[in-house]
Order: sequence, then structure tokens, then C-alpha cells
Amino acid sequence: MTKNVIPIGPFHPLLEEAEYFKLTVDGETVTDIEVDIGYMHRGHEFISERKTFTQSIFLVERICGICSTSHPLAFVHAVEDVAQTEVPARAAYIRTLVGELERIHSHLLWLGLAGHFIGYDTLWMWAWKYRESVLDMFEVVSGNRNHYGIMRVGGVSRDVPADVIPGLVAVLDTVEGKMAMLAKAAADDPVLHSRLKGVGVLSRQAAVDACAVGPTARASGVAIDVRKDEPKDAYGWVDFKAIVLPNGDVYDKLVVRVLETFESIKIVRQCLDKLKTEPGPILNDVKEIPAGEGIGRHEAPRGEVFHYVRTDGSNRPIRHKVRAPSYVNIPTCAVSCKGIPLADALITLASVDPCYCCTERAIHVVDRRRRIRAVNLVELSRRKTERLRKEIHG
Amino acid sequence: MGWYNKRLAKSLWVFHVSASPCNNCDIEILDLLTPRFDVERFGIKLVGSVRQADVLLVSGVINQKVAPYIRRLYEQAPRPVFVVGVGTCPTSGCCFKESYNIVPRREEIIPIDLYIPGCPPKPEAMIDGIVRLIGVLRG
Amino acid sequence: MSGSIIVQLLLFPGFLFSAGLGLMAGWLDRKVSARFQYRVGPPLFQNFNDVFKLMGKETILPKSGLPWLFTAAPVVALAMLSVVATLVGGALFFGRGAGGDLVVVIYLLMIYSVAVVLGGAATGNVFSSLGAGREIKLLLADELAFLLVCLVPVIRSGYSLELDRILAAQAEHGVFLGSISGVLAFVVGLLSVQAKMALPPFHIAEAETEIVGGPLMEYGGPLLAFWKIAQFMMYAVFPFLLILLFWGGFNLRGMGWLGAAGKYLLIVVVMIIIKNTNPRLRTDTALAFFWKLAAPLALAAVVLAVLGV
Amino acid sequence: MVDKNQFLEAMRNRIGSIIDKKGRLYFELADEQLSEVARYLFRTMGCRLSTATAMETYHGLEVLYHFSHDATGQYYCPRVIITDKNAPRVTSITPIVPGAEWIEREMAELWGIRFEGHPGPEKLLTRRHPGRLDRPLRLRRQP
Repeated sequence: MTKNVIPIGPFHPLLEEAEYFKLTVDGETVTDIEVDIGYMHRGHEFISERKTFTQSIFLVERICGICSTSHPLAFVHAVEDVAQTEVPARAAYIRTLVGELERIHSHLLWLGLAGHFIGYDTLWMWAWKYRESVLDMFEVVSGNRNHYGIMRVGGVSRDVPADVIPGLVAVLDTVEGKMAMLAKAAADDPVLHSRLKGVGVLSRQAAVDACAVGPTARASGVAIDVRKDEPKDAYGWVDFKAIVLPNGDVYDKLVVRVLETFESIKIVRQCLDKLKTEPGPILNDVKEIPAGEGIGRHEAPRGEVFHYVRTDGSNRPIRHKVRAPSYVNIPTCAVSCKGIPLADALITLASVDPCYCCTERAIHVVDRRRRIRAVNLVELSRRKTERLRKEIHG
Repeated sequence: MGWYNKRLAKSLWVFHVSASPCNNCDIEILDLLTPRFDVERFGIKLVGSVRQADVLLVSGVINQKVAPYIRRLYEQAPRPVFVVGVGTCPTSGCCFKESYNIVPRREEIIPIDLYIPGCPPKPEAMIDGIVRLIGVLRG
Repeated sequence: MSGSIIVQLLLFPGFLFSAGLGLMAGWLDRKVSARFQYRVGPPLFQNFNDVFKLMGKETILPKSGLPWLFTAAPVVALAMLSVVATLVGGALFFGRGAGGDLVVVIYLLMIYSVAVVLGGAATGNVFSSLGAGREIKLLLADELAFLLVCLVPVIRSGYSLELDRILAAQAEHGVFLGSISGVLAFVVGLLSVQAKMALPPFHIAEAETEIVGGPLMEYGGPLLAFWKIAQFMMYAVFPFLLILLFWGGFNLRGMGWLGAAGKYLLIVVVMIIIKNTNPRLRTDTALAFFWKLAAPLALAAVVLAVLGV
Repeated sequence: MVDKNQFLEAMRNRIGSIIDKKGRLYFELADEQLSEVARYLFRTMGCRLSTATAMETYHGLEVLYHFSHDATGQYYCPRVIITDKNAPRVTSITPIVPGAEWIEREMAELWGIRFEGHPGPEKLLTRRHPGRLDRPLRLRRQP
């Protein structure tokens, strides 16, 4: 049989973002894979050197819309590492709360997309339906669905008032119940088993060699979790497990993510509990950042986010290095995709939960001839936010 | 053409062009299809091939590497086709204006008919934008 | 006489009727799927709007590949399904074999699949050719099971291939669905129809997130509209065929049309439920499923039918 | 388990000045020692390469590797200083640490640093790039 080259990308429904995978196939078996990235490169590191530390928080938030807590959190950790600043306890709990809510929403997002990729749209719709509740919680905590803008050097910018907490706990209870149902439906489906078990195996050694992180590594039996290894914020004070599974196939990656979601719900619950009583400020005033260098990291939903900041005593960094988890996870596909059928290779590509924007860090109607008499939906949306707030405030 | 435009307004098939975005608009676009917002009730459908698209949803500042592909996608789409810019990035360039890898004049790459600002725009705002496009089509 | 054949072919029960019914059944499919997924779903005449809109779009022919084949394939597919709809519908509604029997129906349906393959291969696009390859594999997989399934009513009606005789035999001895072999064949038939219509879990050839719509990837505008109509017509043709072969056809006298609509809707809804509760299979899994499970079951049904059970 | 002091003991002859902060250990070393230290960190101690950072100062270019020892949360950051700004070169550690492949390619294209012995020294971000990005992250671009 002749060898064909299948271009996955730059625009392909499998990829939400523009990316280019060149799969060499023999019949339908993938024999080689070549990754070409750079379609998302926006030069974050370059721009960041021209922004102050506070401005940079908003910039790094826009590295990726799904990890929009992890990057700012890792960045403020890095700056705090330079300045050796301590964070108030209440702020630490809020950071952990937001970080774990993000993990729940991201894992639900992945579960849904994975369903979509193997042609199971019902799973997609169900997962995203419950994800909306998590986004509602975000709207209450931070005021926005994505891009929360809540991290600051030395604390957080916004408090979680005690009177919203019962409402949040109620939403969390529903999400947990629905998640259990979804997990059972996904984990017990025999067709899903036949589709995902033993597919795209990444051995432990390959994961170590590629320096893989996050659920990709943990599903291959590599026990690394920044939350356990270097507990920052409130991670040292809450009780949770790092999920590690041995097989390294797509199914294990799914299970790791599902189980992690339950752990995250547990953490969120503990944080909300503490926030009811924990007094104190939410922001330590950091006057200046001394010259020096610092490393900050955070366990994002996809793995360890790494930020390195070097300062010279001025109000902006002279070097800001960002390394997102997908940057080290995507190369593992080269190992796990070889020699398996195309249909499997594609779900394997998706199983590392690739996030290319991270990897490369890098209303007006034009035609105004007629006035449009439609209900102003922006106004409606504002009203809905108000209503939700009222409902949750009780 | 009035009759045809009405049919078109009721059946907008959307192709999603991500031109170096931060992913956020993209997942909010997907969010539009999911139970809470469900744009299928307006007849809007996400298609995988640009040959079948009526609306190109462009999200993100266009970087230099992806620009030729965006141009080619626009040329491949069968007319009539509308281009909607989702988010602050296609509108103004957001915080990436200073970067070395960005196309300075986005409208030269792909002429955008409708901008939906916001970072990211709430799904309600996107529905609002699309409803306005439908309103224009209906005359 | 020739005039009435043309009317039958174009209006009822041929092209226009089956296309209209198919588009509505397609709407039902989208609506029920949406309700499955906690959504509202599209408005009533959505599929008509889609088709009319596609008719007005620009047609783009591929530069590489064979433009004439690219254009001819959807037309041929549509014509084949119109003929099948006329044959099956003629037997169902007027109780007469309109010059063709079961063998003709099976061959015409096969030509439809071949048209899909040719249309996909004519573009020169990698994904389309992959999709065409998968369509052939799927055809290989489900064809044997489908043929064996079709044999069961033939045997039970006393070895007659005429559609109207099969109906008459059922009117005389009771519907074939009432026997073990009939039920077995009906279930396998439902699954192979699912594969023939490229519905999940057998939408392997069109897997959108893998090969971007497969054979139909390069199609747009009116030609895509032809494909869409053809695909929606299958929503009329296949349930009709199953009703004809196993469920005694329609009794349209008096309130009988209610029962007829009930039979039709039941089959369509079962297909939609299967569609919504399963992820896409791999090509090899689908092959294994049809060759190792479905075909032997159908064979067993044939043996049972010969034994008269 | 090898801890920080044992590492310093074993590598005493190979590394230069050390900055020791809470949980982070930055140390300078010469280019010739890089492979040995990387092998010790990655193979013997079981560290994971988080990433590497290149940066430009007024004295020259620096490449700073970040090895994470996950069991203790300790970071080991070997720093190689290159004084030749015109033709900077460093020994590649990709043969030892496969996970360094992408980051070295990226540094090579954004900073113009040559990594000797890299198995696939192709461009990472700007392959098939229509424009020409000339080491965009350097402070003063060379003509």
C-alpha cells in the first residue's frame, strides 16, 4: 500500500485552534507524525517585557482562555518568589478556590470535547450543560465567565462575601451529583471501553523522557502533581489525593480527569467552608519588586504551568519565560500515535488535552441601513447576571 | 433576492476560523451550541468544511504565519459568505498590538462584516450579533 | 401509462413525496436528538430552509480530480433513491410491483453507495478519498448482513422476489415480524440500515472530527443540496423497506393511516435513539461487528426461516 | 534519595557560583560541564526538565535550564553564560533529555543560539512562515 500524508490542520474540526499535524499513514495506520506549531504564536514573552507586573497579569491571562487562572497564578507565584512576599490566608483560600473551579470546568470541557471527537455528541452536550453551572459560580466569585482577573501580586483583587457561599455550595452539590452520573455513564459504556481501552499507550518511561506533566503523566504512572510537590496557597492546608493510574492509554487519561474533578470538588468545598470564617485582608500591599529571579508554578488542569521572571528593580520584568503544560505534552503524541489506526490516533492527539495557544504563548453592525428592532441581548445578559446574583445571594 | 435572503437568514452555517486567538472566544463559540444557549433553534449549525459555510467566525489577532491560510479559507468559501469577527482581538488587536508577529492590518487579510467586541464576548452578546446579522439579511 | 409512471417517479411516491417526508423525518431526528441533549432544537422547516439556501449558493468544482464525475455522482445518487422510493412506495401504497423486485432494489441501493464512493474519489482530496475508502469497507461490512436479512422474507413468502407478493404473503399468513426468524432478521436489518444511512455509530465514512465529512467534504452549494436530499430520502426509503419486508406494509383504509404512521415513526425513533446513545465505531470494530455478529445472526434467521419458524 | 547537599558535593568541581534560595538553586557552569550535570540531574537524580530560558544581558546571552526535583519540590537551575553574542553556541542536552527538543529549537530560532548536537535542529514556530523573524527576542538585533 502506498503511503499517504494526511494533513490534520491548520484548520480541522478536531482542533479548535489552527495547528498542523502531518500524519503519514499506511492505509489507515499512522506510521509517522510531524507537528508544526506556530500558527498561534503571538509573542507573549516579548510583550510582557514591556508591561508592568500588574498589566502582565492581564496579559498572561490571555495566553489561554481555558487556563486563565493558572497562568496568572503561576506568574504571581514567580513575582512573589522574587520579592519573597507572603499571601494572606484568606487570599490563599480564594486562589485555591478559583484554581480548582477552573480544573472542574476544564475537565468537563475536555470530557465533552473528547465525546465530540469520537462522535458522541450526547456526551458533549451533557458535559457542557453542567459546565455552565461551574461558569455561573465563576460569575459570582469573579464577575466574569472566563478571564477572571482576580489574581494580584500579594493576594487577590476580589473577596468572596460570606453570604454568597451557601448558594455556591448548593451549585457545587448539583454539579457533583450530575458529575457522578456522567462519570458512571462514560466509564461503564461498553462501546466507549472498546473505543478507548488500550489505545494510544504512553509508557511510563516515554512519559519521563518527554518530561510530560499533568494528567498525561499521571495516567502513565508518573506521580507528579505540583499541588503535592510544592504546595503553595492553600494546597498545603486542604485534604485531597493526587490521582495516578498505571496504563497510560486514553481510557486512563479519561479516568484520571474524571477522578480529579471529584478531588477538586472536595477542595472547593473545604475552601468555601474556610472562607466562611477565615478573617483577614485579601491583599498584601507589595511596594516594590527587588532585583532578582523567581520561579512560579501551578498545577493547571493540563499539568504544570511554569513561569520564570527576572527583574532588575524596575516595575517591569526584564525576562519573563512561560512554559505551558501542552508544550511538553504534545510531543508525547509522537510516541503514542505511532502504529495505530487513524481513528485512534486522532483521539490520542486529543487525549493530552492539547492547548495550542498555551503552547505558543505566544457590537457594531457594519451595515447600518436599517435600525434593527431586536431585543438587546447584552442588556438581557446584564439582567441575567443581576438575577443570578440575587438568586445566589438568597 | 428577498425570499432567498430570508432562507439564508434561517439557515446560517458557521465555519469557525481561529486566527491565533487565546482559545476563549473559541470555547464560547462552542458554548453557543450547547444546551443553555443552543443556537440550533435559529438554524445555525457548525460545519467542518469551509465549502459549506455561510458565515466565517474569525477569532483572534491574525498572526503572520496563519494569515495566508486565513486568506485562502476566505477565498475557498462559496459566495455569499459573511465574516464575523468575534472578540476584541479582531476588533482592535487587544493586548497583542505590540507583538512582532501580528498582521498590522487585519482587514486586508479578511474583510470583516460584523464585529462582536468583548474579551471574550458573553454568549448572549454573540447571539445578539448574529441576530443583528439575521436582521440585516431580512431587510 | 407512461405518464403515470413519470408522475409516480417524480411526485408520489417517488422523488417529491419521499424527499418531503425524508426532510421532515430529518427534522424529527434533529429535534429528538436535541431533546436528548437538553436542547430546544431547530424550527419545523429547518431542513427545507437548509436545502433552499444551499440551492442558491455558489457551486465550486474541484480543480484537481474529475469535475464531471464530481457533478454526476450526487445526481445519480438522487435518481437511484427516487427509483427505489417509487418501487417500494408503489408496492406499499398501490400494492403492485412497479416493474422491479427486491433484487433491483438491493442493486439500486448499492449504486447509491458506489455514487458516494465515486463522488468522494473524484475530488482528489485526501480526506474525501479516505472517506471513500471507508465507505467501501462499510459497504463490504453491512452488505452481507443486509442481503441475508432480505432473504428471510423471500423464503417465508414462498421464494418470491416480487415486493407485492411478499406483502400479499404477509396479508395471508400474518406479518413476518411475528416469527422468531422475522424478529431476528428485523433487528439485524435495523442495524445494517443504520450503517447504510451512515448514522452513528456507523458514521465512519463521514466522521466530521476525523476526516471532515469524508466524501462530502468538497461539496458545497446545489450539489451538496442534492446529497442532503438523497440522505434525507433514505429516512423515507429504508423504514418503508423494513415495513414492507417484515411488518406487513400499510393498511390505508379508514383509520389505518394512523397505524401506518405509527409504524414508520417507531422505526425512525428507534434509529434516532441508537444514534444518540453510541459513539462512533472504528472501521475494524464495525467490520468485526457485522461479520462476526450480525451476519451469523442473519444467517441463523435464514436457517430458521427455511425451517419455517 | 539524593538531596541538595549531596548534589553539591558530587558536582563541586563542575559548577561555579551558586545562588541558593528557598527551594531554588541557581548555579553557573561552563558549557563543557553542561552534559555531565544534565545527565546527573536527569538520570541519577530523576529530575524533570521543566523548561529552559534564554535571555540577553549586556554582557552576553544566558541559557538557564530548570530541572525540577518533584519529590522534594526543589529546583536546580544550571546557567550557561555565552559571551560571544555574534555566534552564540551551547551544547545540546536533547541526546540526554529528550524532552528538551522543542525548547532548544525554540531558543535557536528566537534567540539565534546554536545548539551543538541537536538531533533535529529545525525551526519550531516559524517553519513555513511567510515573513522573516530575525531573532525577535534579542535586545539589539544584529544587522
